[in-house]
Amino acid sequence: MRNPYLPYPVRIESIVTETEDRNLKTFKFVFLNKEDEEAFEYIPGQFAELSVPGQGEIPIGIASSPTEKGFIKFTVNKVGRVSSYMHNMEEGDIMGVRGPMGNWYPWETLEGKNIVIIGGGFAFTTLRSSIAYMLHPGNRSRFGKIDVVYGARMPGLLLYKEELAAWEQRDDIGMHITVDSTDDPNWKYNVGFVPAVTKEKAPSAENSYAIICGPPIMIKFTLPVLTELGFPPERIISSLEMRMKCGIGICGRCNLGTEYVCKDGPVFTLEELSQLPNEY
Amino acid sequence: MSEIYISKEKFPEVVGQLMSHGRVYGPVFQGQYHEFARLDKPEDIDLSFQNTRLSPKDFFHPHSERMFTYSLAKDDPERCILKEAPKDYSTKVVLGIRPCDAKAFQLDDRNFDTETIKDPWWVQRRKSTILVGLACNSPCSTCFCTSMDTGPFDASGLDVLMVDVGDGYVARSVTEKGRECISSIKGVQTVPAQAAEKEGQLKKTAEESMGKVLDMKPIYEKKTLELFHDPLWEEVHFSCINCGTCTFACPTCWCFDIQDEVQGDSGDRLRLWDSCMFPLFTFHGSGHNPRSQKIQRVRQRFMHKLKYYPEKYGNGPACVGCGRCVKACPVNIDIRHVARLMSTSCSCPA
Amino acid sequence: MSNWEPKIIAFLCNWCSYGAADLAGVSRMQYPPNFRVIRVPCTGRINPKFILSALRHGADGVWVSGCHPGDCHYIEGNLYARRKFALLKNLLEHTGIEPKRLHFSWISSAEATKFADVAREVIRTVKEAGPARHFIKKQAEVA
Amino acid sequence: MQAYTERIREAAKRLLSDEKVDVVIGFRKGTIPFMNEPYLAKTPEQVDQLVWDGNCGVNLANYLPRRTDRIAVVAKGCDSRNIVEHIVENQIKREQLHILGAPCKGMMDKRRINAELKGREPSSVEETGSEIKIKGQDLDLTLSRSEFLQENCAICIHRNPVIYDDLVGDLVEEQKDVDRYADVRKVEAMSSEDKWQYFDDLISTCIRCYACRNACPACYCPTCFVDESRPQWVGKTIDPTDTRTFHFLRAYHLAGRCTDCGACERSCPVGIKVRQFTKKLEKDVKELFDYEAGINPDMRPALDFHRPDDPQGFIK
Repeated sequence: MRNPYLPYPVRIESIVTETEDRNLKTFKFVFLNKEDEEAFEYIPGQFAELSVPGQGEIPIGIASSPTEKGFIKFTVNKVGRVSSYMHNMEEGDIMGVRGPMGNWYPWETLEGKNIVIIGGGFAFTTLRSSIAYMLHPGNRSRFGKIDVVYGARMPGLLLYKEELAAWEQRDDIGMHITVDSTDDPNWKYNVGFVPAVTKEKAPSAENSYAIICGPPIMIKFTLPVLTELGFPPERIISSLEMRMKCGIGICGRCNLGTEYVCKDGPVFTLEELSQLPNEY
Repeated sequence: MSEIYISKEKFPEVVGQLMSHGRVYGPVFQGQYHEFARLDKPEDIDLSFQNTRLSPKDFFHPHSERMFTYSLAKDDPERCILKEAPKDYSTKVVLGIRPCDAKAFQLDDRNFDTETIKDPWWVQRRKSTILVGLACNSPCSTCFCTSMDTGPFDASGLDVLMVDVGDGYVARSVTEKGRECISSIKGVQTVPAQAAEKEGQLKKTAEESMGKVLDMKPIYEKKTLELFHDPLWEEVHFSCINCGTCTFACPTCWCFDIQDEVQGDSGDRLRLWDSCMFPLFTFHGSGHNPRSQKIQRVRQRFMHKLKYYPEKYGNGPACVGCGRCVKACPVNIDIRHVARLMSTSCSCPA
Repeated sequence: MSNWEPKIIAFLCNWCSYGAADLAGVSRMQYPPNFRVIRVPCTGRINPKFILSALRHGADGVWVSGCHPGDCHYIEGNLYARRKFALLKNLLEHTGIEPKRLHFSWISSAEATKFADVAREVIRTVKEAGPARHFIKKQAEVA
Repeated sequence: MQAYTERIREAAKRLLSDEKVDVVIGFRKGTIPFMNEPYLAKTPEQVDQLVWDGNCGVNLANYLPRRTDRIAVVAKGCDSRNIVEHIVENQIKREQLHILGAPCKGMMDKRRINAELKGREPSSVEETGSEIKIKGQDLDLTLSRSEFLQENCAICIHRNPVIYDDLVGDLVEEQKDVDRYADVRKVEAMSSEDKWQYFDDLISTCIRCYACRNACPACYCPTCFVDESRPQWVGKTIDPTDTRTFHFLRAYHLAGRCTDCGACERSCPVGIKVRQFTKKLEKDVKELFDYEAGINPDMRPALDFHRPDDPQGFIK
């Protein structure tokens, strides 16, 4: 059995600065060994440990979709030691990726359902993976209506702008992009907080599941809106963040009641979360 | 199963035989306390101990260990590629380990050695180690193993169980590994009838002297969130100073940290014991800390041991009643007291 | 060992000793190049962690130089530092670091000659102590 | 000792029922011999759990920083000095505190007593003025109290609280002619190499649990240097250099602040004599700057103060 702590070596293929404040960069990795790429079989909603020799490892949601072959993508916010170091790395540099880890959005359950995706700020990464996955020609017919509410504080802080624009043009996905505020006269999308926009667009709860990721304050105010729209807790899905080290349910730090967020999560329904201690 | 009798005169020679096959570890008296150490000569072992000051978990999960090494040299074609650090997995005999400590490893196996994920270092060390235990004829006043699904004569975590019957030891194999170990020993007797009888008496006396001081059943039966929100933690947490002593002394506490260290052009990835008592344990890069308060961390430790673990795995508490935390805690937080509060606490509405 | 040259970390105050080093250089005064200079805004800014860090990185000697008492750019930074270093030096020596490795001086920006003199003196004493043996962080000694 | 207990309870009850304070911090009887547990009493009923004896070695000043309520706290000489330190360092306000001064004749060293018991378990322990009577199965032992004091207590010269609102016992005579630094001088006389070896041996069993740091009332930094990651000053494994760095910097951080209360040594699970680091600093602070930590709330700490004539013989 392969040592689960040993990362697959990868090369940084490209680095894209996503936001105006330059705090978010998207790293595209290619595996040095072809067999590693095959072994790294993932499902949207999973994450991986990005491993920088000499600095450490950080758990980051996978932003690419398994339908996109030949590379994996991660969007990294500059906060601590490893992520700050990564922001100074260059294309061509070698580092490691360990994973995929954790569970995923319940795609089998979601089949045939309408999907409402609600995201805020930089928590949009695995949601991006999910959207790309669902929109793939081989998958689109498996799902009903898709609605996306995605908000950021201002236009410059939205991730994946080109893709957002492309999705806007499609008629098989309802995009509701919003910003908290803007002074850009050419801004053609919504202005307002995510909960308010969700309420306004009022996606139907019938035969629907909601996937919600974002800052705690956004989640706190959006949940009542979803409840009002008729989403029961078992059909509201979220993904938790925790400090992690091993990522494989051994080192103990992401323990939450009987669960390890890294192995049994990070994806939980609201119903499941209500049974767990609220230490997240 | 095989069994032998080793008289006390013969014992050093038997230790010598084991030493000639490989590494042998045992309790060694070090000034004021006993600690497990590699035996240089058979006489080093001192089985007249109650228990070692620190738990022997170091055998399988060392405080600090090198996981990988790597080069950061600019011109190294293998730059930034992690390599497994070499380890010595030759056979190791641990002589005189207490049943509770051996049981602790079994509990930790559920964490390190699962069907889907195996911790390579733990698994290989477990495989290459033979645990020859020594039953406790006179448990300490801080011991409460009988309340924690194990006992002073519990052989379940061992490969061989030895019992001191006065003028010698009765050794019985528990596993195939243990049977092989015993049968390799030369020039020993079969177990005399009176020794076997004595053994039974000793077991009875030891277990009876401890009684059952705790009832875990109410804790299992209570709802997790009910215990989590119980006001008892207010009382329990006050005196805690959030040092990691209890977790470091504990035979079942396995949590660890992973750190990178670089010297010049070469680096190590290391893992080391960590503790849920430290605020940094759960501190997010963003600055958010889900367990920023002392009360949350204290609750986490006890809940994990006595509620979350048994609920997750269904094989009893993640505590073997060795009493080390009771003895080592600088402020006298006593897990027996906490467990009692947990099992008797009222279920007042939050 | 004959061609061994000590590595010495010099923490120099920006307002005085650093200037003195500069002036000594401009004035073509000779002193051996064994120093790695770290410019600090004041000796009061030097956290003992910095000195430990120098030793951990294998420095054979550490030299801290700041303004004469009364001349501190920040009025009294060097006076706090004086107390701090008295205790630090004593504790380092008490725990086994040879006194010859730790040096402190007051050198104003005009005292280029003193700078060169003290520099030679520091090197000479650190040489006597020989290559650093303690506190050097190497690959972790672990399992 | 019983008299102390009664007076502590009486004062605590009075202060709580008169609503002079919100909580009382003291000790309750421990669950094992030679241990008591720090206890927070919030109601007059809880006060009956408070006790006092020779096992109250934990420094209660450790429980004060960041509290916002009004607190009555039982304070031995060392506790009171650390309270003064907290006041000087703005960790607690004097107005918040009602200090119940407990003149102290030294706390018992459970480690040495336990070693003396050689594995035998006491069923009862009785303290008289100068003796400790220990009884149990095949155990009937009388120890001289003064020989089994914590090492710092044996050389303590501030047994009486330096600051208090009430006393729970009569002031005791301070120890005179105590040689506080015999051990430090012994090390001072060694060669550098021997000194290095001495401290290497001293900390060789350290397991980096940080009990010494956390037990110390003066260690309250929100982020300890050990936990800093950018830069990371010290590795976290039990590598000897890293362990040494931790102990060195921990001690240095207490320069001019350590009251030699012994909390660090008392809490160490592997019995390291960590005071050997801090005592040198304490001795130097006294000799060089004529300062003793936690004696006078109106004096600035040694390293937050300077005099024109501070020693500078070591500076070129």
